[in-house]
Amino acid sequence: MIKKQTLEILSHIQIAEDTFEVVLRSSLSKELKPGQFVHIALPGHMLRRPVSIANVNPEAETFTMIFKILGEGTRNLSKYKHGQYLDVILPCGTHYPIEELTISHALLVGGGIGVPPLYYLGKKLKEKGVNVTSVLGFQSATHVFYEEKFQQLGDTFIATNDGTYGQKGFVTEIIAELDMPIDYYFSCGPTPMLQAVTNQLSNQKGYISLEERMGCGVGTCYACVVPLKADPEQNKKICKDGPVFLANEVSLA
Amino acid sequence: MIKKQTLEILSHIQIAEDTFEVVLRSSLSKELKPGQFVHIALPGHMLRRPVSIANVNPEAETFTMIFKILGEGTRNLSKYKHGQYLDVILPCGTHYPIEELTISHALLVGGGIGVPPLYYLGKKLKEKGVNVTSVLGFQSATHVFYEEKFQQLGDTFIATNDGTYGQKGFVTEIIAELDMPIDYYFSCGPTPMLQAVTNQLSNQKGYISLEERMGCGVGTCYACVVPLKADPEQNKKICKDGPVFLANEVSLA
Amino acid sequence: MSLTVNLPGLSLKNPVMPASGCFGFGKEYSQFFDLDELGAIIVKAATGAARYGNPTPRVAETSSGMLNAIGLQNPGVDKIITDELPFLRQFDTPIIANVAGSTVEEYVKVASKLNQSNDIAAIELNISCPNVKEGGVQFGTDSDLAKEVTYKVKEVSNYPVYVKLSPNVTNITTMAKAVVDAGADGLSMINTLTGMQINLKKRAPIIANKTGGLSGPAIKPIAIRMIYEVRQALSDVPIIGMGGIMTAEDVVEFLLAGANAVAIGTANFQNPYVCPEIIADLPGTLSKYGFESVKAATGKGHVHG
Amino acid sequence: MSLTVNLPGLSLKNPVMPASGCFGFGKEYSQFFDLDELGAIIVKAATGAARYGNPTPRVAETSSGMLNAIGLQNPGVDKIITDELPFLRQFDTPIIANVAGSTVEEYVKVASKLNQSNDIAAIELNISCPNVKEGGVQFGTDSDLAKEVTYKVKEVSNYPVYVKLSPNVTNITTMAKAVVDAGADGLSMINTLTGMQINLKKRAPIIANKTGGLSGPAIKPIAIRMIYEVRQALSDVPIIGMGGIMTAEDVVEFLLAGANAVAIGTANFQNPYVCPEIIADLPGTLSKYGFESVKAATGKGHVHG
Ligand SMILES: Cc1cc2nc3c(=O)[nH]c(=O)nc-3n(C[C@H](O)[C@H](O)[C@H](O)COP(=O)(O)OP(=O)(O)OC[C@H]3O[C@@H](n4cnc5c(N)ncnc54)[C@H](O)[C@@H]3O)c2cc1C
Ligand SMILES: Cc1cc2nc3c(=O)[nH]c(=O)nc-3n(C[C@H](O)[C@H](O)[C@H](O)COP(=O)(O)OP(=O)(O)OC[C@H]3O[C@@H](n4cnc5c(N)ncnc54)[C@H](O)[C@@H]3O)c2cc1C
Ligand SMILES: Cc1cc2nc3c(=O)[nH]c(=O)nc-3n(C[C@H](O)[C@H](O)[C@H](O)COP(=O)(O)O)c2cc1C
Ligand SMILES: Cc1cc2nc3c(=O)[nH]c(=O)nc-3n(C[C@H](O)[C@H](O)[C@H](O)COP(=O)(O)O)c2cc1C
Ligand code: FES
Ligand code: FES
Repeated sequence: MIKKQTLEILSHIQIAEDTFEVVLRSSLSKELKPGQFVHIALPGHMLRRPVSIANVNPEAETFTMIFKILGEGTRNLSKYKHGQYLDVILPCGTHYPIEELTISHALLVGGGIGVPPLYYLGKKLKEKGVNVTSVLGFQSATHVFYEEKFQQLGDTFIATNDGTYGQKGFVTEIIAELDMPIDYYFSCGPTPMLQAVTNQLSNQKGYISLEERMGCGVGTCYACVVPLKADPEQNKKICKDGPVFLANEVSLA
Repeated sequence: MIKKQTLEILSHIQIAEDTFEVVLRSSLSKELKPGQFVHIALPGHMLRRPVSIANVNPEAETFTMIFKILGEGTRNLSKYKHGQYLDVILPCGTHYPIEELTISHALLVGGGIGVPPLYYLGKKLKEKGVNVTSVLGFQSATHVFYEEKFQQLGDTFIATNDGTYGQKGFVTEIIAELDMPIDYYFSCGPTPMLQAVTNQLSNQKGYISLEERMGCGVGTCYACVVPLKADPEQNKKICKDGPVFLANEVSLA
Repeated sequence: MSLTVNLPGLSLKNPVMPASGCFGFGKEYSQFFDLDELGAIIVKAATGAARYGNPTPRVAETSSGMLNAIGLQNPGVDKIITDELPFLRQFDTPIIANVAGSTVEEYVKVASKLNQSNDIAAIELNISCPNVKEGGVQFGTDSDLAKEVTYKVKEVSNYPVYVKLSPNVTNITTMAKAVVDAGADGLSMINTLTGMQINLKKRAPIIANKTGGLSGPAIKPIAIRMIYEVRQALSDVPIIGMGGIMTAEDVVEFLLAGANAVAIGTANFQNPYVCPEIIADLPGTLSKYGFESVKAATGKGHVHG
Repeated sequence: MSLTVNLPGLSLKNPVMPASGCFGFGKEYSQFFDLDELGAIIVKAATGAARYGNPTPRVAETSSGMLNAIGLQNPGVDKIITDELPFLRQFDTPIIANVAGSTVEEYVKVASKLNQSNDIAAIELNISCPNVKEGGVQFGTDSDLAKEVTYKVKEVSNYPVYVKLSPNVTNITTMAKAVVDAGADGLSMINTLTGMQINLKKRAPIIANKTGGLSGPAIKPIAIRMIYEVRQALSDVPIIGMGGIMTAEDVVEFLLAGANAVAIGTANFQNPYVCPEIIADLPGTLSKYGFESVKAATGKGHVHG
């Protein structure tokens, strides 16, 4: 059940350059699924900001999100402190349908602020007994976060654009070198990365998670559509039919 | 010298219903004169808010202002706490020219948020050896403030609209009962009160202080004009030529 | 305290309705609250055939507002009648269908089809959608075209027709008079103002369509001015007012300017509960300002001379 | 990093100037900073005789904006020439005189008198002031009148004439073309949008004049759109852009839309140092977005197709 709640910030810490991890308490936490997002109102801003769910602690009724400062809204969000409250609509959108899939080995491919939702996904996959390999791309060393946490889920490879950490270059170069069978891949990140990854892995089954500027975030305004590959005259709403799509379902052109 | 400064709030306390007293530290404090105002920027508001100077402590380099919640801007201002900062233009406008006047007995007539500037004026008059009588009007008992402080300056009479404190009715009724010679009166308050007082005391010399919606607050935009009594086709700027005017100089119609 | 309003075709329990395009066909927001609470619902625009809309990005945020260029995406009037409107039958709330098109013929076709539906109470004739290349806004900025399309739609419609005016005109009163002359039962105003925002990094307009419609509190002073002017010129025409409403105080301001009822658009995106919250606040707000009913406030902000 | 801009009559050290009506004749803000820092100064409107303006209240605050109806208060062109402009001689900053009037004759009279002054560098022809009852805005919304007044003022003026356009029109490009056809050396855009705010307690418009001009960040998307449209239609006309500028990033957005220089109005009221602060930020902001000069950014936000 989707709701608007006023949520207490239990922790708000910087974990990398311009990157913050926020823990919020919500009675809906246990309903949150990997791939879903929350839609956050900020004072002085007309529109809400969508941010993915990066982790959930169902017992504590809390969830985690991780965001990077991009513009005024996320800068505003970075100034909050624990003990303050946020106005949040949740849960929004579809999730990675891992309950329905038979997987023995999953590849997670994340870029920048596309990394956070994959952590919660990886955790859920590991709980199911799936082998998880993660390939994560960041701008540079100072932007890397959650490496150890991903390592606890399985093999983890890092690429940075400038080579200041891990392998220099793109996630696709690391994927090209991986030598293992995977059943499914799950990818989230900037559109150019998703294009490269879906092209590279076009023979694999996979799910991707998309971003688009949103109005309502709940499916009424048609702001956030993505054309279908099969018929580019048709489209789906990222906020309601997504953000998770089958890799070959939508057109990233 | 007029400046824009970022001033620390040293104290911010509620002193009556919807009424707050704020002490700010400014290097310009010692230049502030009774009747002048400061012009305060508030986040989320396009225009600044003018507030009178209610007291000055030149040694401590601080000054005091007192304001009442009227709309969104003053509500916003009421939520500040000590230790926070305000963006203030100061000093603005003219002052009561008491250096130039020979006075033995002064009458102060204030109404509501017109009371604060009269306190600093009264203090300065008393320093000069002037006898001060104050007549202050408030909505009701819960709105009364600074009575004791005025009493330290001289005889002080309070009227409330609803009679819950002091004399029921208007300041003019108290003034009518006063039986003493005065040289000058000084009045600040809502326009209807100023009209009544200037009519009642039309044979006395006096100064009044006016309010008007302002744009710039420094004299460039012509938002805050008041017509002259002598020639209503001519006007003066309240923010720069005022807020203090000779009682018979401007038209309050 | 009476909140009821009676307008042609519309017996409203209160004057508050979501604006077209900002509430879809009601399904999503029905997860948040009971749509019975609403005065009415203005649903998303219907065109003759399905429309897939403009490329993305379709929205951008501005100071106290937003730009949108959705491009009239909708499944087409037939599917709206068969697949969308029936869901709304369960609510005791009148439905206003928003009609759009690129040609007079398309407007007439959509209106005739809706005329067969029993699920609506009135038509809002959207002659002012600025986000479609072929036609759309010309109808809203040329008084002869506006007159013509209003007249032709009235001919095929038994439902009352509220014509939705564009604010992108030199003289709003001329437009209002033109459509009222042509038989409009009421006016709906205002639609969005055409605006643009440029992405400094990409050196291009943010909205793929380049321009978009500006809505939200930024435009409220323009909406209030236009409603006031039209109310001065046409003392009796029913007006559904909109443009930047966020609070019950805003609603009262629209009533004082001359609106009989109001619609709420952009605010729904910020707060899905905004309509029921405003409806709950309205009686207290009206009495705070000395009004005993919604009707008593309408037009009371006018001063003469 | 070069901030210089050369426009007819104006050799600007940087593209930033205070907008007419928001900086008086410079005296007050010269207490805050050295006016030498400014690219130019557009002074308050001059009319033939002194004007006392509208009754108060003359301003109101809106979401991300303000309304004003000053009513062209000014001491008249003669006194402006003798009493106000000489103060500005001490600064190495070109002065643009803003010319207003109720009749073509008044415009021509004011412009002829200013033509005798050596203290100005250009004229801004204000055909768009919405706050005076008798005339003023009609010139800005009727392309024939706009053409006529531009032509007649050009006839008596040796100084370049920048015509200041009103945004309260259906088609801004038509107006721009009309005045350029009539000889305008440049355009200044946009003036304020006509708006209104109603005082709920008093049940009347807050502004005594009822309507006022809306300025500030609320209108920026409309300004950007109009400048973009005019730049598309007239690739060479000099444009001084304005409407809601608060930051150096806003300035770059105006440049990308097609402005050659910019003016800053309402923001001065919030921050008297806004012009010098923006000028100081501009080189860093331009290079952040990959531009080596102001000129390099002008018009670069246009995408074709
Ligand atoms: C489903 C979804 C999940 C997301 N998850 C995360 C996450 O976990 N962590 C994270 O850091 N970021 C995430 N993002 C991106 C995040 O929403 C944007 O970075 C943020 O909205 C930018 O806001 P701003 O005010 O800082 O930027 P501005 O550019 O000032 O924002 C202006 C407007 O554009 C919108 N906008 C700008 N960039 C984006 C974008 N990339 N995606 C969507 N809207 C945008 C803003 O929401 C706002 O409406 C997600 C986006 C989507 C759609
Ligand atoms: C010279 C001067 C000195 C003042 N001194 C004091 C003081 O010492 N204490 C105090 O409580 N108040 C004082 N005021 C009044 C104070 O400025 C207003 O109460 C305040 O601006 C209201 O802002 P708001 O946002 O709460 O109200 P809103 O009504 O929401 O404000 C909307 C707009 O109208 C303006 N406005 C509304 N009422 C007034 C008013 N009465 N005067 C001027 N502008 C107004 C606001 O500044 C703002 O621009 C003074 C006003 C002036 C002109
Ligand atoms: C995303 C969005 C989509 C809209 N779609 C339509 C539409 O389909 N038909 C229509 O007549 N108006 C449409 N509008 C305009 C609104 O109905 C309304 O007139 C306008 O937004 C002003 O109100 P507001 O400021 O409360 O949003 C749309 C507005 C927005 C923001
Ligand atoms: C208080 C005020 C007075 C103005 N007076 C004039 C004027 O005399 N002549 C003129 O051409 N424009 C005048 N304007 C319009 C501004 O010059 C400018 O075009 C408009 O405000 C948009 O810019 P902004 O949003 O930066 O304020 C005035 C604006 C304001 C706010
Ligand atoms: S953001 Fe409104 S439909 Fe997706
Ligand atoms: S407020 Fe601008 S002149 Fe007084």
